[in-house]
Amino acid sequence: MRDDIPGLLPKNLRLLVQGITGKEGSFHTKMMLDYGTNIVAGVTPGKGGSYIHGVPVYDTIAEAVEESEANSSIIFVPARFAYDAAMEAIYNRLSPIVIITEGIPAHDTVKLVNAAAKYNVRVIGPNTPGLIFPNKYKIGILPDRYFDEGAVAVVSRSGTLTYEISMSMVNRGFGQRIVIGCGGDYIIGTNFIDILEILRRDLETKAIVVIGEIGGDDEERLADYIMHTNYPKPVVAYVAGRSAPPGKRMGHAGAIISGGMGSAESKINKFKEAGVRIAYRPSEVVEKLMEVI
Amino acid sequence: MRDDIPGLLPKNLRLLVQGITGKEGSFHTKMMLDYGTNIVAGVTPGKGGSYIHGVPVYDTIAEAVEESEANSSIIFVPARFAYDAAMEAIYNRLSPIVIITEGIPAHDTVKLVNAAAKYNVRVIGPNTPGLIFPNKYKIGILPDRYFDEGAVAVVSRSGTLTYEISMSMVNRGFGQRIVIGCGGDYIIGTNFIDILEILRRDLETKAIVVIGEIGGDDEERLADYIMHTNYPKPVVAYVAGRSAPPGKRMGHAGAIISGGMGSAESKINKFKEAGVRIAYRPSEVVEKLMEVI
Amino acid sequence: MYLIEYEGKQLFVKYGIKIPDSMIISRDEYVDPPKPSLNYPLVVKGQYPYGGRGKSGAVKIANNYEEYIEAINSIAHISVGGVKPRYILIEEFVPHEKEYYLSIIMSRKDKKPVILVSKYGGIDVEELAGKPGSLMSLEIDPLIGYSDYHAKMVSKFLLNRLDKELMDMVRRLYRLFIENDVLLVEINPLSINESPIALDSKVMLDDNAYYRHDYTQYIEYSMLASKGEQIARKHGFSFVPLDGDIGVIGNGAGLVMATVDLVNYYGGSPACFLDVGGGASSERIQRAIEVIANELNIRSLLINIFAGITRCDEVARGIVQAKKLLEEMGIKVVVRLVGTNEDLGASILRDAGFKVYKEMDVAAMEAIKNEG
Amino acid sequence: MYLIEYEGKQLFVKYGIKIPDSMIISRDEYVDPPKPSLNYPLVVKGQYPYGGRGKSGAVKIANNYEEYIEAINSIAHISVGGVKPRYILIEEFVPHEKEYYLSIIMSRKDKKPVILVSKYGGIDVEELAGKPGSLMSLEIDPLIGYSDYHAKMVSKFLLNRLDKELMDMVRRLYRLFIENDVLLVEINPLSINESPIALDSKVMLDDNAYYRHDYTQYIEYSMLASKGEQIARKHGFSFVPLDGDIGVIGNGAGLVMATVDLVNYYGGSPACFLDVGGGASSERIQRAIEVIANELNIRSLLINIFAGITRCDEVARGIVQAKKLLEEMGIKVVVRLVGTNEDLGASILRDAGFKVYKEMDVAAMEAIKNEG
Repeated sequence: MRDDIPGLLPKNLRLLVQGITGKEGSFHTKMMLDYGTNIVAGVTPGKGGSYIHGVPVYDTIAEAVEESEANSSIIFVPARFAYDAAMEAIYNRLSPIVIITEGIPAHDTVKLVNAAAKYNVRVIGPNTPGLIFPNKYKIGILPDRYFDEGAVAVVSRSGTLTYEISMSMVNRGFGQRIVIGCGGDYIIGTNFIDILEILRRDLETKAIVVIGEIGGDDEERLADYIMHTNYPKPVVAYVAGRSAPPGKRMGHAGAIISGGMGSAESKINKFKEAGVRIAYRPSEVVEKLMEVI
Repeated sequence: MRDDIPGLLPKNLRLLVQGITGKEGSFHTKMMLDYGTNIVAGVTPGKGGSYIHGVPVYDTIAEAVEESEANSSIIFVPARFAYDAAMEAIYNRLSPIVIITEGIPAHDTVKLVNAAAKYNVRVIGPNTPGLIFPNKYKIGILPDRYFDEGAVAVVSRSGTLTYEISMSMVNRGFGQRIVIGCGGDYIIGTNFIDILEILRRDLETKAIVVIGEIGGDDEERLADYIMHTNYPKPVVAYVAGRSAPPGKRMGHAGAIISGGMGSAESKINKFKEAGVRIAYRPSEVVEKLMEVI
Repeated sequence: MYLIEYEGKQLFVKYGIKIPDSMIISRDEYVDPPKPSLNYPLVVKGQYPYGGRGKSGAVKIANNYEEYIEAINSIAHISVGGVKPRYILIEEFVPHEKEYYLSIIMSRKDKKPVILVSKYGGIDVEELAGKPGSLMSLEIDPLIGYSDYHAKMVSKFLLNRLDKELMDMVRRLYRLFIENDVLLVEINPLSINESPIALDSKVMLDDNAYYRHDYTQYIEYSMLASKGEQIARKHGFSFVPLDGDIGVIGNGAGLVMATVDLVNYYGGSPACFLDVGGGASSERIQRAIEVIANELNIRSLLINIFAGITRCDEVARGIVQAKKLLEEMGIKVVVRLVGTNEDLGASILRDAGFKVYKEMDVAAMEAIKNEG
Repeated sequence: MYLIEYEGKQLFVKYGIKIPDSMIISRDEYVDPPKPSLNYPLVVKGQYPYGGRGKSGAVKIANNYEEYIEAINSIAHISVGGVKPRYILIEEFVPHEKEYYLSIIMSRKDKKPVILVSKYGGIDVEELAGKPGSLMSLEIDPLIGYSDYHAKMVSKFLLNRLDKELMDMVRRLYRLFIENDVLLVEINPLSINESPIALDSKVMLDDNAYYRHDYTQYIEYSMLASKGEQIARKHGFSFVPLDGDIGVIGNGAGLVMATVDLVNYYGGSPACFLDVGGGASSERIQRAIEVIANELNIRSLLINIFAGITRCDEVARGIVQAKKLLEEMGIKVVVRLVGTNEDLGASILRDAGFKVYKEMDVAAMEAIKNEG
């Protein structure tokens, strides 16, 4: 089984952790190392020269790249510093850049996502739990033990709900090729279509689980994409927020039905039209998977 | 003989004139039409609905493109409106955009040239006389009668000096494949290397005349390019400003020797190293051409 | 966060965008409103944090002083979205034949600012979208920004000519959009009889950008906000009150939404969405329970925790700390715990007499049952 | 246009970039300079529009009042580039062990702003480039702009650590660069003993951006400028005085440069570069001739016109109008005319007794000849 996914993950992952000396950054560096992630460097401005769990810390990404040949990044820095952190990663051509940080102003995200596109860098998130390659490595904060390797890719806008559904899959014998959170923010770098397009040609992926939620039209556009490109793999979808009232932000910055747009009903209907199987309960995802695999 | 040059000029030129109702714009529209240029539309905000020399005038490029299918633009608007005019052309994907206007602030030019690159649009100029395809068409203000069709491409940073040298070529039987002014400004969209790279594979071009001048290092970099890529066609160069004192702007915004950089001597030496034949008088260009053709 | 109309209009004025001549009247002036030094007819508009005031009768025309007083007296008592107006805006009526629509939105899909304009204003965006040819959307490349191109396109589309003042308004609106971390700024209706005037304002600011703006100046919004929103802000929970009788607490927006949906799915009626976020302490859990118990009238409480960073024992302790309150109020509690330290958490809860479940479906059904 | 040192430093202060404590003394105070309320030792620096003042002795250290007076008296009479200082800048001496170099330039090659930093300041850029490893250049994408990345790179390179104040200085310098249409802003030397301080300033503004800035505030520059530059500005010609005795007028920068070069090539000595630009009227030609005749001491005048937009008859008329002046001053005139209406122009000139040529080589040789 090949353990890269061209366009999404490099062949030889050499991960750099931005904000590695912070509470979250340090904790999850340990978790990722334990899971087998090849973390080669960390960056915290002003903390260069120290070590966190054996990982050398640098002041700047440029130094880190020079000494460790890092090729990708995960960002844990606070929201108000996230734009500059991401830009530093972009200028150093790290890719992907997985932004865990929640609460980044949308104008900052828009600017950094457009800058990343200009420099051919993939941004995942912000406000994402990251991604996990079960039994290989993870770039993120997903709790490992609910995942196992397999042939189903899980793509999600959510965190704990993804763990929930992944666990129920594993409990019933469905492992995951990859589990990836696109992020719960209003503006995100990589969306459902981007991921499904990449997985289209991934031979190890046999089926895809999409965990959507209210807000925006990523799900609707994904349904169009699946339909119009004759997507070659079965897709099962769960959409959270069927009982959410319009105009209210349901936790995630992106989870809001506004101006008649983004309701769960609209998304579910579109998915159905596209031949996507709908699960109405998280636990039903497995049942739908059994129908297609 | 093919009358497009891929990468520089489209197959079927459909030119739009920005600032067509101004004194210069109107005059040169007439001159270009007389020379055979396919001008399909003009734009002057607020003057939409009128005609100049039979060319329909529009308020916006979007309308002009919709009705006339213009695919390229020449800009005559005053310096302070040139940025917005160029951006309008870029957003409408016209290419090339030939900017005749002199006196555009360098910060504006930098922004529009970078924007054009992002949208894959070629900018020629600013502060250029434009270009002429002898006996086919011209996009610019070059006085037609000093040019004739032939096999030598003339690439220049200057205006009248280009006419001077072209005339002396024609008088001695050397016609031109194309004559193109890169512009005398500090920042320009298309430089010598860009043009020579395009002409590299143009079968009709047998030799190239480069008319350089002091300031910047476009000539030095061109020399490096010619040397390191084994440029397949003979190049003759004339460099103006051998007697220019350092620190003085010699007319063109770009023609200044500063910080020890940009002297004619440095350019000429570099050209010699690259095997480029040097003319020390404008009239010597023809003599050098005779040695190579 | 949304600004109320007059706050949005103050922002417009700051950026040189024209609004009608106006005055604002606060709640304590309703009884004896100041005589307006404006020209009749006037438009009298209650200021609410929610839409729908038109249908509720909170916008009135006053042709003279008597009608002005009458309008204020009437609107003062009209609730929209559960709140009465703390302010009433008085504006000179601007005669206009046509209403247009102009907005700039930060587009999720395009990851760019997008200008939306329509030849038919005064109605909902959804309706607009239905009228073919009436709507134009125009991207702004965030790396390049505004240029006159955008304003020219807007003016041509709306008026079929280049109107200097309208073009200027677009430029100003974009500056407002960029400098204030705006997610949506909408002028609807927009009148362009003589010069373009914003007859209404809708401005949505980015909550995440609070640290680089003075959002306290928009205090009217918080004061007018619903109780649920005030609570959420105060405690830092994501909290949305719903109509039912089963409280729902969980960690993670997606999971809580799914839990609320599940309650509905099994025939129950959720009373709220409350996300405690990741890594919640026992105090935080306790406070979340207290908020729901005190603010809502609930029959049972479903707590659904899938612990990653969160620790189940912390959650369990928080629930136990709230036990007395829950018993006093007769609220049945159903806990679903999975993840980090789940065994420890479950035993803490069982020792305190709580029922603990592993499957969220089972827990949801249990919470709905009338008898525990 | 270049600002003189103290004008550049005023701009620095406006943007929060530190400079030494200082005072400025104008020409009319040189005789009786005010007692400085600064701490000795002081640096006394003549303010010139050109470089090279150090070598000319126009920078002195004053350890006490007597030395201060002495320094001013001496510098007041020192010419650099042909001008004496209208102002003298007095600064507290900033003790520093090391001098650094920091600049932002609008790069022609990269079509982007580029930050240049060096570990060795106080010397010329060319010398810097020669020291391997001492220079770092860093592009700023103009569509994205500054981010902390740039400042971090600068601080790491210079100090091998992240210095907050230095990073702040880079940020402020970039803002200054963008907001003032700067082509080059240079701090050399830069001292970073305690906090970063600009010991000198070099700022080049973009002449083309005059319409969006108040360049009249930089009047010192024009007053200090050489006569040639003042003339050029006044009449709108491109005019550069040279050392020789043959005036050169032409249309088009490249053509005039080539003509000047040609005079040199044939052994003559050009007295100036004067470009009348495109489409010049007879009045403009006349004025150009007058300027050269009055301001320079020339033996002959070579006028080289290649007329595209320009009309040869207009040019001819302008020359004829200046005939009397030229005769009075005994200046030999050689005219080369080609292009639009060249026959008409030539006949006008011949009728007035001028010689007209078609080849620039021949005209240049003719202009050089001692006898007409």
